[in-house]
Amino acid sequence: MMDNLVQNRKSPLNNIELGNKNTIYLAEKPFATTLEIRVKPNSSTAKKIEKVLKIKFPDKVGQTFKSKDFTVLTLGPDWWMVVGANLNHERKIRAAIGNEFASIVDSSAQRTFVEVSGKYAQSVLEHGFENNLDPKVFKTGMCVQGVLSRSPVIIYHGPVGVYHLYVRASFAQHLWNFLSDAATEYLKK
Amino acid sequence: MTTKRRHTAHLPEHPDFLWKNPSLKKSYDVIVIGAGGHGLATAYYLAKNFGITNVAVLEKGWLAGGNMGRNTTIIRSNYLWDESAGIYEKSLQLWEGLEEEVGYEMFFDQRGVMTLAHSVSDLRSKQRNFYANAVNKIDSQWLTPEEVKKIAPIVNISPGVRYPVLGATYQARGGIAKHDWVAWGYAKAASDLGVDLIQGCEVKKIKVENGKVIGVDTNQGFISANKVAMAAAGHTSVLAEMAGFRVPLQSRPLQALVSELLEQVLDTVIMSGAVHVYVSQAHKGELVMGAGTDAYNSYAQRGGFHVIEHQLASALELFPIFSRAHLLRTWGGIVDIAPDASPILGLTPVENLYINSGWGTGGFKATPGSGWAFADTIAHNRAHDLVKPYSLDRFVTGHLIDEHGAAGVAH
Amino acid sequence: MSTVKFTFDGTDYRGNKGEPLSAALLRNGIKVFTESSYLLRPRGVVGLGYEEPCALVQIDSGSGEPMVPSTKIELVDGLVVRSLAGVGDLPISPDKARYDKIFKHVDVLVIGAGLSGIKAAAKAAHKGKSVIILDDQAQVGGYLNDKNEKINSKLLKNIKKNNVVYLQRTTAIGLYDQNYVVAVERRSDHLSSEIIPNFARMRTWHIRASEIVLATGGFQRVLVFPNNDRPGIMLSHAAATYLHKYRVGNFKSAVVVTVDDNGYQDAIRIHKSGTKVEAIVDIRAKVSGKLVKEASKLGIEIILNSTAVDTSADQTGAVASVFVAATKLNGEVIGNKREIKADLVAISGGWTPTVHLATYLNLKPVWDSKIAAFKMPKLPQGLSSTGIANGEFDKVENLPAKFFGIIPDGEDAKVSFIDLQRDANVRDLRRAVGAGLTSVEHIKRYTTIGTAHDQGKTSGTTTMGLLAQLIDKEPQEVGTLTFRPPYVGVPFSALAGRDLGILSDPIRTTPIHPSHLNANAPMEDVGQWKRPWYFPIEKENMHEAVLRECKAAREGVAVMDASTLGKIDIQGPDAAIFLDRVYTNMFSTLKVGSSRYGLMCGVDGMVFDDGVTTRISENRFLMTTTTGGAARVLDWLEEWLQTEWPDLKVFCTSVTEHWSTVAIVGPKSRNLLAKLAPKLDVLNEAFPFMENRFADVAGIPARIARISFSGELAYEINIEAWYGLHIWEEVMNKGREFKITAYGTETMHVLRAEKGFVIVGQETDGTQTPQDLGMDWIVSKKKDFIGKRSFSRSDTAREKRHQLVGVLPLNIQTLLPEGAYIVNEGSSNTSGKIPHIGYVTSSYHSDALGRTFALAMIADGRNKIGQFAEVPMGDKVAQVEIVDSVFFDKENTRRDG
Amino acid sequence: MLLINCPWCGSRDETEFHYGSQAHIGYPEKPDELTDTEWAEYIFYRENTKGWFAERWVHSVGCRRWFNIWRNTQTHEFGPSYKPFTKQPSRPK
Repeated sequence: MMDNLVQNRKSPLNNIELGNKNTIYLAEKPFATTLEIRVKPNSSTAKKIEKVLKIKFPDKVGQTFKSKDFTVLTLGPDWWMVVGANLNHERKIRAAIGNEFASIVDSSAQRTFVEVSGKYAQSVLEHGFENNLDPKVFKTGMCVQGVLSRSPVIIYHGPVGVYHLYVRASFAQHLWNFLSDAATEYLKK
Repeated sequence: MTTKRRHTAHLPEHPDFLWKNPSLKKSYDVIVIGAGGHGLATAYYLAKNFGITNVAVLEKGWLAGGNMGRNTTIIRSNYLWDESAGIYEKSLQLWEGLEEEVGYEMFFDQRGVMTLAHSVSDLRSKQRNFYANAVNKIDSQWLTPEEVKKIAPIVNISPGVRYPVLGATYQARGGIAKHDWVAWGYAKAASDLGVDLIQGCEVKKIKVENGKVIGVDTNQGFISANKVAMAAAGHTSVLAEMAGFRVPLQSRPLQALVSELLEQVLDTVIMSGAVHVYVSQAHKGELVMGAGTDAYNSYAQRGGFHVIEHQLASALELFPIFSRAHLLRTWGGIVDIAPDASPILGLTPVENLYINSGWGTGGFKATPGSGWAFADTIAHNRAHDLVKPYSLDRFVTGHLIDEHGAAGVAH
Repeated sequence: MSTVKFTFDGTDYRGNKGEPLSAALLRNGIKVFTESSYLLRPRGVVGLGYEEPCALVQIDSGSGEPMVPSTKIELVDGLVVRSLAGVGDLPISPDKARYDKIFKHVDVLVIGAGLSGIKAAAKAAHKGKSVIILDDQAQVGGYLNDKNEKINSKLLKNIKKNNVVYLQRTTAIGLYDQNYVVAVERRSDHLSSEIIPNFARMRTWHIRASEIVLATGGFQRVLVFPNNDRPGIMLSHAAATYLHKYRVGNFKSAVVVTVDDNGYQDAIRIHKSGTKVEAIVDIRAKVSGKLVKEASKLGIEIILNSTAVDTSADQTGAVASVFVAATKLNGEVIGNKREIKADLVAISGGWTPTVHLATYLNLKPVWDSKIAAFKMPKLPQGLSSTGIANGEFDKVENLPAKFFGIIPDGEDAKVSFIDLQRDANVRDLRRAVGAGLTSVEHIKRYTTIGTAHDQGKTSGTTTMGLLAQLIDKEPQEVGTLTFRPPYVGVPFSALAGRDLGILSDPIRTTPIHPSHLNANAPMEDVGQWKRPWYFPIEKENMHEAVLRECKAAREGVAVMDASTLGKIDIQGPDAAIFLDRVYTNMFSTLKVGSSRYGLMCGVDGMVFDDGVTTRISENRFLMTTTTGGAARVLDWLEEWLQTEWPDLKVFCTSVTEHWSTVAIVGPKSRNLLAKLAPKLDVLNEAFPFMENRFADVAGIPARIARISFSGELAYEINIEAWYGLHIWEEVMNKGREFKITAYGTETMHVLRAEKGFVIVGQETDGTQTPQDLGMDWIVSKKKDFIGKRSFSRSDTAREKRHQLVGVLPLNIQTLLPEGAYIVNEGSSNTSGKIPHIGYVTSSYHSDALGRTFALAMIADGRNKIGQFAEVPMGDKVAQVEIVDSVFFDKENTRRDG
Repeated sequence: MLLINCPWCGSRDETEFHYGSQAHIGYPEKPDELTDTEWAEYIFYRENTKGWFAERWVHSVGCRRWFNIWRNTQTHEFGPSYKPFTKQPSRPK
């Protein structure tokens, strides 16, 4: 049964890849399952959810939490994206919190995930992203939500110089066109 | 070997004498606040049509230094709603005889105004506009993309662009004029008829006694007046507050830009609401361009550069030939916008205090019509028929005149 | 210095790689460069940078560029240029060069890499701050570099540290609020005269800095006197640099006319280059100090209390001699003229600090009599200035004189130029003052001074000075012209960057798009989405395709990609109460597993969106919105929750792109669904209208909803977007036996219009209430909701408002144009305005009705059903009947199949 | 390009926000008890202050939260930003 689901799914960019790590590397890494969770911060309901997933909801927008299974991105004061969580995690959470006030949404297909890494990753992003990407300010383990070439994106600064871009599926092709074009000068270096 | 170099049209000169700078009298029959295009036109028509010459036009800065000093100078009357078509068509008819009547060169040039449509829904709303003009007997043609190309060869009508041109409305009687020359024409004529133009005179308070206006406090002292007319565009809310009432206006930055002098490549006016750019090429050869307002309230007379960058990207998609032109100068004005993007005109809750405001991004084209109808309204102390639909109380009854489409604000 | 070849006005010349084009032209003896735009007077090179008012060229090689100052072009092999007289050309060929943008944040941005700029950058770098220092020259040093003087290497070492970015050939064009600077870097014009592929020719930098240091130097001013525009009359700093640094030669004898000590320094440099300096003519009465001694030691005659009062020309129009005379500081010529032969007249009219960037924030420059110029205004926190820009001129023994030239009358006034590019002269200035103009803004517009390509860089302060004298006021009372960005002309292409063509705006597509492309369905733009418009087979046009698609939907089974609808997942104990407040009808009464159509109004009571909302569980709803309204509705819900009803326990999350929606429509859709979801009981009783069932469709978990926008039996299959294409292909495969037909937005519009269903954005334009649309049934009487209060306003409750009705042309083939206006019978041909009673919103051919039909908004329309009217259509007039707005399946019998 | 301080995300360019004009306009308790004039005041009338102005923005591409902030509409200087339903800081000088 499972292979029917895996076999018939298609991602917005069909696992496209470009470049190399010592200049600029772009690649879609699709099919990350994701739960978007909205809950009153530090409430008892929030603590129950943290227990179920063995995670911590960071309280400042832009902070993240990483465990073996999940990466938790803080998008808003009561809004987190738990990458790696899937439907049965949702079922466990609902079992734990019952009718308590929270919103659990499987939004796995809402966005796809493009990795931007390599020596010139920051420069390529800076051609279309207006926020500060200076590693002294946008440190590893931080995330920022904004617009990159008119496309809404969430950028997660994973290991040093490796950026994970979560972009809404319908904007993915445009983002790819922009990034691959922005990489023109750097691929030659 | 000297090449045959391209030279620009040399504009004729302004007259030797423009206007008197009289000192302020203690009282006047009518005080007009704001020496922009509308204020000056109002004073001129008060004197010319009604013989009311004991008038002062008070300007806190320099004459025609507000929006009249910097705008994209587009003139047309092919608006959607009957009420708008009424006042803008009256204005266009006045434009057609203005230079002669006022005796001043204004470079009024009916080179046509084209409004492009870029999607099926955009096409539908422009077609409705076209048919509304037909029943209102406003001259307006429908153009196919090929006809657009014939009139303006530099337009890119290729179907492969992001938002292709699918058609356009075209008003042949529309066009442009030189804003400074229009203002100085009105100012000179009004001054010659006995109107006092007072610059550097800022109104601090509008004095009202038992519901009736009696005069204004200024930085040059109190001046009494039987009637006071507000024509201060972006500063209307500030004046209304002085007189103790409120107006549903928001003042927003509106930017315009020009290029350097270039060979003539465009001899009509082209507007595109969906792609956010309007453009014409002035007589000497500079490209004159504008788009929508910046997004927030402001009296700073400047806007954000991202508005300019987006507008120029849209312009290059529509007009690839502009790619080498240089951005030479950008301005920001203060435009007063009502919730339905239509003006607020006529009487106010204060007796003998009149309001002419809310023209937003479309004030220049309305200058003669607004001045003419406002003068009539002031003279008779009742709203002229063209002014009546734009009363303040339309916001209470709900009878709005929604011209958001025309203002190019993405609906 | 390697020599390169370039072409000027069709003739080939040689020059040194990297030197300014103007220097190479002077060395090649080109003194008369062009003629002025209006008066056709011969003109030559005047300056050394962006201040150049006359020597402008059209670059024909590479990308091509109009109106470029020849002083700012670095010579490169193969350069091809033409002299201009003030008007540029626009090449038609597309520009193949690449332009891009970049966004940066730094602690300190230093604008100007002269000595003072380098010092500021070094200080910041030393403190470990992140620094960008930019300059429009190719190397550091600014004026020192022009004088062949070096900056000490210790300072330079500091700006080589890795926390410093040094941008050459980069000009800051705008300073905006909160320390935001836009600068344009020219990256390839100096490397090659050809376009370098895949390399940004220009890059537009957007820099946000905590601190900005304006080290922007200044411009030297011209002096005004009769015939001050002849070729060979130059700014003295430029002349000295051309002769001494670039060794252009070609000038035998020079006269320096000055108001300050800089004149002496430049005279000495000119002398050292081998050109004889006949005299230094200084307006000041008393001068002393090292420079003066050195100049006279070199045998240069120094003539005080004097200035230039006229010049003569040789047969080419270039300057041949200068007439000097004793002159008072107020411009009154008191001595008699003395002619001095000279083919170079170098003017040192005083220096003006470059204050433009600061004034873009509406800060007014301040007159400083010590330097006889307007200098930097008082700057807000985070902004500072240094060097000449801040009025810190080099240590001078003698202060510069407040003197801008003489102000002749009559014929002489006509040849005493203030703005060389606009041919604006003293006569124009006198006329403007005589015309009653006192404001400098009026003077500028009357005379056109300062409106040319150089934007008054050399003429601005001079105009102020002369005007102040004419209306005897002090310069600070006259004030300055308003400077506006950009500081220098910037090509549109550099500001458009790569936001062109495929990248001009995102093209949003659904997961099923690849299949639509294979079917080569023409697309329609709906906001940023591309949606299949119709699915032509062979040579069908839209009309033929739509009739076929409609027939399939009414008689067989048809399928549409509905994935673009907005989808909002609404969860929380107060979700139901919340929906009751935003929709006009009740949602708290909706059963779990059921769906209901809802209408949303603004506070003004006007309809602004609609869609079906499904109750997934007690505290969870899935709302759909129009494609165009998706973002707007989510923002609307969030605004009310956050700013009005914070205690309502409701959270909203967009899931628009998590779900794909495949709608199968038509009498055979139930049979097809049975094939697709064998385990699902599809009978009407088991799966009634507006209900939802969960089942596997083609092996994929799906939520199936019985929602119909066509009036037919229909099922909307919602699957995770990863499976959208797979399900579409399965539906097409399994549907083949039922002759399944794909349909697009046009058919969807026809099917819903036949049922009288409105489309928000087509029937509505933001000025229609639910009642206008004949939807009183959806307006709850029991509860308050957003907009309800507005229904009772006098105009909103007015009788004769426009109402939704049907319109049938008497000729069943006539297709009324959408947007056409409707008038009373017989009134189409009145000469004046024709009173209209309404307009057509939707108009189509209907396969089901076998004729054309239309929906319209007509004043008091519902009371006019059965009456006749006319629709003027250009030259023809269509007679029409006003009918009910539902044309087909009036009793709603078809939806259960 | 204004730099706006979102109480949750910090300073961001104006292009990340949507404008909400005058702050502290509450939805009337009982709309049906208002006269048409009072109702028009709520729908259409907002202050259009020249000078320090308490206005609303929403960080639409960031945390998507509404907040209030003081801004001088003449100089574009910003005062403090503050979350909805919290004490309004006094008007800056």
